[in-house]
Amino acid sequence: MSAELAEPASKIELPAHIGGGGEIPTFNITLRVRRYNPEVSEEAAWEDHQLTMYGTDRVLDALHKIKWEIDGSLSFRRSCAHGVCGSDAMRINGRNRLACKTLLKDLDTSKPITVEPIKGLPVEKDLIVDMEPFFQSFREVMPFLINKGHEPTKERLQSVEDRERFDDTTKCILCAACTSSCPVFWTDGQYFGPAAIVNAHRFIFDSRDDAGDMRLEILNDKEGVWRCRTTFNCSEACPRGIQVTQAIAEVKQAILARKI
Amino acid sequence: MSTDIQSPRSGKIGSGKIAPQYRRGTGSKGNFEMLAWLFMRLSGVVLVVLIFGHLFVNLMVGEGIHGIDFGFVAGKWADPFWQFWDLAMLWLAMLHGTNGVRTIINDYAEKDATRLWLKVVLYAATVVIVVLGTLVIFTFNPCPVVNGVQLPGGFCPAP
Amino acid sequence: MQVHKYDVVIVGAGGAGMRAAIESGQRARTAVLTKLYPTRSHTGAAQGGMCAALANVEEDNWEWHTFDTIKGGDYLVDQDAAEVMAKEAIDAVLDLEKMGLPFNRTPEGRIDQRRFGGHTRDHGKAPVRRACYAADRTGHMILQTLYQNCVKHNVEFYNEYYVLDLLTVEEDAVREDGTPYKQKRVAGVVSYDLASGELHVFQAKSVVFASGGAGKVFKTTSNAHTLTGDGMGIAFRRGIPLEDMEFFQFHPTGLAGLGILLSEAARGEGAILRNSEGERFMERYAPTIKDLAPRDIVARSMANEVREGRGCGPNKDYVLLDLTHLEPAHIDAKLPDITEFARTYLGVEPYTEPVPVFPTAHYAMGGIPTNITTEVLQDNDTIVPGLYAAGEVACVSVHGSNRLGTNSLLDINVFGKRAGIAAAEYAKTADFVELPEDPEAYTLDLLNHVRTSDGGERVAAIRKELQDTMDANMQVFRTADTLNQVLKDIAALEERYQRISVQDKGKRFNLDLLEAVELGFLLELAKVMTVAALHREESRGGHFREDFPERDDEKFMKHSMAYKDEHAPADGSAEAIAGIRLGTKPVVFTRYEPMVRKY
Amino acid sequence: MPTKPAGTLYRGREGMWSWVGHRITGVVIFFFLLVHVLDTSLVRVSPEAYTAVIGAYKNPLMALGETGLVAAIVFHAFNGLRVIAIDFWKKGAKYQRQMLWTVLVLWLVTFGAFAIRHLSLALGGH
Ligand SMILES: Cc1cc2nc3c(=O)[nH]c(=O)nc-3n(C[C@H](O)[C@H](O)[C@H](O)COP(=O)(O)OP(=O)(O)OC[C@H]3O[C@@H](n4cnc5c(N)ncnc54)[C@H](O)[C@@H]3O)c2cc1C
Ligand code: HEM
Ligand code: SF4
Ligand code: F3S
Ligand code: FES
Repeated sequence: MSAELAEPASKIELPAHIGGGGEIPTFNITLRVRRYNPEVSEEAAWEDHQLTMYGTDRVLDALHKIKWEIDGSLSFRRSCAHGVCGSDAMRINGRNRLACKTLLKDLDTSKPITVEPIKGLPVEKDLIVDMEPFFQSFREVMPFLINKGHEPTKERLQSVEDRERFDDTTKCILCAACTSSCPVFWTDGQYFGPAAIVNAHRFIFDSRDDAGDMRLEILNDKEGVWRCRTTFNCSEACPRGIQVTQAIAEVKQAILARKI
Repeated sequence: MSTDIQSPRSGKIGSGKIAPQYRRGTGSKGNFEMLAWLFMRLSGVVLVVLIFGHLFVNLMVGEGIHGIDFGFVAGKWADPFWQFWDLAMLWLAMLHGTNGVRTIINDYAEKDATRLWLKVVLYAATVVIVVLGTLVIFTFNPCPVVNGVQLPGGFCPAP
Repeated sequence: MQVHKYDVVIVGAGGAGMRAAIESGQRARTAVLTKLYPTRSHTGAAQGGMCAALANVEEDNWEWHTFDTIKGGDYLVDQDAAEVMAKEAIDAVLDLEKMGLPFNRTPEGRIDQRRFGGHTRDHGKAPVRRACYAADRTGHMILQTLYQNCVKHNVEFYNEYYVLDLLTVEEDAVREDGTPYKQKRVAGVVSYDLASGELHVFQAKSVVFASGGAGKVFKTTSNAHTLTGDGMGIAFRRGIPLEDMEFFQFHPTGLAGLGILLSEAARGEGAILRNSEGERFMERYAPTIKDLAPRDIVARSMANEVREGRGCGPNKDYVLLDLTHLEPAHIDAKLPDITEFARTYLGVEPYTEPVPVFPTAHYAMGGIPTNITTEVLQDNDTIVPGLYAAGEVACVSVHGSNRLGTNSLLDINVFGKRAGIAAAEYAKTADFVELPEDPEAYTLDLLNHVRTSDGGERVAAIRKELQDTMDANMQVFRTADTLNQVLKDIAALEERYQRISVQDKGKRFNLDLLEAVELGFLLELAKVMTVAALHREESRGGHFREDFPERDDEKFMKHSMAYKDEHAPADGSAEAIAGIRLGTKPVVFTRYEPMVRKY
Repeated sequence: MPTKPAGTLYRGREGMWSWVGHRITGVVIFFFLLVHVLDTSLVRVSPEAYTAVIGAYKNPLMALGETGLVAAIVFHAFNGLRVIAIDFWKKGAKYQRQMLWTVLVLWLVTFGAFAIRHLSLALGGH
């Protein structure tokens, strides 16, 4: 635990600029959205919208603006609107991002901003894809604690270091930004994909878990970790900043260490 | 009007099923993919030495490519060291490359049949090349007598 | 239409729903219906922690926790429920740990605990470390861990199935004292499969509502777009009362202008609030525990600072959360996500600059009334057999008029578990109730009306106006005038709602249609909240009436119960406003007498 | 079945493009190797045939091709070592980008040295 903190001052001088000065500027953007509705046409098509947006607006706000003010049929998933639920992974300017975490002002607004569904999963409508294959892979790695010992009456003990060992991969929100950015996954959709490996990693390196060997065996599959070609798209796409490729490397090494 | 359904939806929408089929079996047995992966790295490291040495000797030393002719090759292979070098290079590079191309086929060939045929062709080519190459290196006679004429080559014993 | 049959149907796959499913799934045939993929539920957004008197780092016991909960709720808490929760809290945390939840640890390897607003040692003597946490992602870890265990136990999920109706039948029955009444019984639910646009009827012996909150009635809110109070709305339309709906919690530290939450854990770790003069103003409002006072007090203090002209920024409409005196390493270890929010969304670096914050609508204390076994009440003392509710959608009531931080994650685990067990046990002995004729007729009508209505009004516009008026008039300060204004506005909006048109006419993923349906719930709930607020002429916990600034135990030490009643006169008389009939329900006392609430 | 409606190209970064490069160079080398073993086998058939074919390699146009081949091999080799480092070195993933720049610099140096000598020999002399 941290040491007790000294009481902060009752009153301090605030620098004049604190709290942000001035009005937040507005700006114009063109949002180019990939539309697809099989009830209307089998073809997907680009659609442009000119919008006026504010300083702190995110791509999600722009999509909402279209849906709420221009065309209600535009469909996309979203819920929390601040990057913790994993609903709205999509391809923004060619890269997988969460729409609710991508500020418009951080993008090049002089060109159209392209928004399209994530790759490699079947598109169901506009930006909505079928997530079932993704969750299928997740379920296959046995993503839950398996402990063969006796249930203790109190909590199981775990040292701070042991807890730290798998901290990074506990952050996953199952948004699929990683898996759908992986060139290997795009090819045939059979590869387990980084998200499943991340969630296996979370348990393999949890000192309380006893089923690491089984998970390593699962990932030693021909569609398992060995298909990873270290392209790092996953690490760059992950909105939670998880070092995905690193986690995959650690799993590979664990399998090797076990077999050799 | 009403039908009883027992299990929840799994990747199908109404009637039009659009989920990709998960053909991933119950998990392939054995460690083939792991060994292949490991082999790629190990052979890679060795190949760096072999290939760079090969290129250096063949293309950089002396007259470079202009120096290469029958005599040059014959000269090299008269020495068991280079024989072994080239043999190792041949095998490792071919296996490494074949396995690499195998992964690529697995990645991009969509249909099982296509996949199979491409791999048959690949393996056949590999076998032919490896066997041929090996034979050439081992049965090579640096001092052939063509039409009763001894070919030049300083390293050949006097007839 | 398709009909499914299950012993237990759980509506909602947030913390409460999945905790119930884990229990129920092992005892009876269970289906979980959720409008979102389970891991998208808003439980995942919870940050700070989950309280339990584990006493891992400091002396503590569950009775102190009970007291804090009751006092925090300004004595409107049902004390039997608070006792249950505080006592079972310890097992609830240990259960989660055993399921694999990666709590932060003490150097001895035990679950670490930290301070949180309103949680004190020995009846208010000093703040105590009671909140178990996993960095500032406690809710995320709970949601993931519960989902993982649902996978482990093969729970059957129906993802993206919107429940739109509760199927009940009414039977004639007689009370013990001989008076006849209508006994409700539950037959199942009707849901809409978002992907295909088909209706599915689920016949069930037990139904558990765990559909979460209704924060979207407000504009500035920490709640997800999808928290539209569907569960409360559905129950209300089917004649189930709603309890204590006037009490809505405003969390002090939402990112200014956005509402995204910065957990109270920030203050628990030492952050403080300052006004435009750089003053730590909470020293004036709550001299003992200052910035760690309960949320209603802090939120009101902040709003007051702004009202009195000590707000910051170009419009002087927010105050500052100051973390600059904390070690960056400490911030990174304990509050990584929320500092990230400040950077991403406001471009403020919390190491060196204070963060603009303002109260944000956060939590519905009220909801579907239940007893401590989570059975839903159809009036003050009659349960609806087979119908259960847990989590934010329910009102047990452990939060009274103001919820303490970390008590909700606890609530969903303790009462979620109870609901799962109770529902499954009930289903073991009960029979299916016959489905009503044309079970889907009502829902079909509802959808058809929305789909075909062509008056040109836009759903988003109506929703925005509703949220604007709620933010302006139903927020931390309320008066009869502002509340009447809200009612007037809602009446006008409801009228416009009859003339909406949705543009998407398709079947597949028609979210346009659903937003319209959700707006119907929002309007209905906003009205219930406001009517109840108007009726409660006192100030208590999260409900502050400027025209009645004192707590009035004499008249109002009781829960409010709102019933939908088309026949209630719309003359504005307090008991019956515009189709809503109000009643009261006594508060359960066990051992704590009401005192003045001071910190 | 519109499983993959063509959208834009994925804008991957260094990691993805280096992999694309690695894959392409790998295949190129592989096919060259097939041919190279075949032509070398001609030494078994007859020295004339071999010398004739090798003569073709000395053609300036082929020289350019060979230069390209060497470029491919050198990139594939260095990047291969980078991939191995990512796999086995603890900090490999962290420094993958820096390592890629190192690979490119080494590649430039090695290939530059080779190209100058080879092209001057192939095009300039004899
Ligand atoms: C930002 C934030 C931070 C918080 N931090 C804390 C904290 O630190 N400590 C604490 O104790 N509490 C905290 N809370 C409060 C707490 O997180 C919530 O009250 C609690 O998680 C609610 O859980 P739930 O299971 O009731 O509902 P939710 O998690 O909201 O789940 C609702 C479920 O119902 C489903 N659903 C809704 N409507 C329908 C429908 N019509 N048909 C089918 N399914 C439906 C949804 O899909 C979802 O699965 C916080 C809340 C927020 C917003
Ligand atoms: C010079 C030394 C070499 C090194 C260090 C090396 C290294 C590697 C490594 C580490 C891989 C695995 C890449 C991955 O898994 O992502 C690989 C793949 C490959 N190599 Fe090599 N290699 C070398 C030479 C060769 C040669 C001579 C050939 C051709 C015969 C070749 C063809 C391939 C192919 C086709 C692949 C597959 C590419 C892919 O799957 O993307 N390599 N190489
Ligand atoms: S690892 Fe990152 S990108 Fe992948 S699913 Fe989890 S949070 Fe999303
Ligand atoms: S993008 Fe794919 S190839 Fe490996 S490093 Fe990531 S899983
Ligand atoms: S809406 Fe939840 S992650 Fe974007």
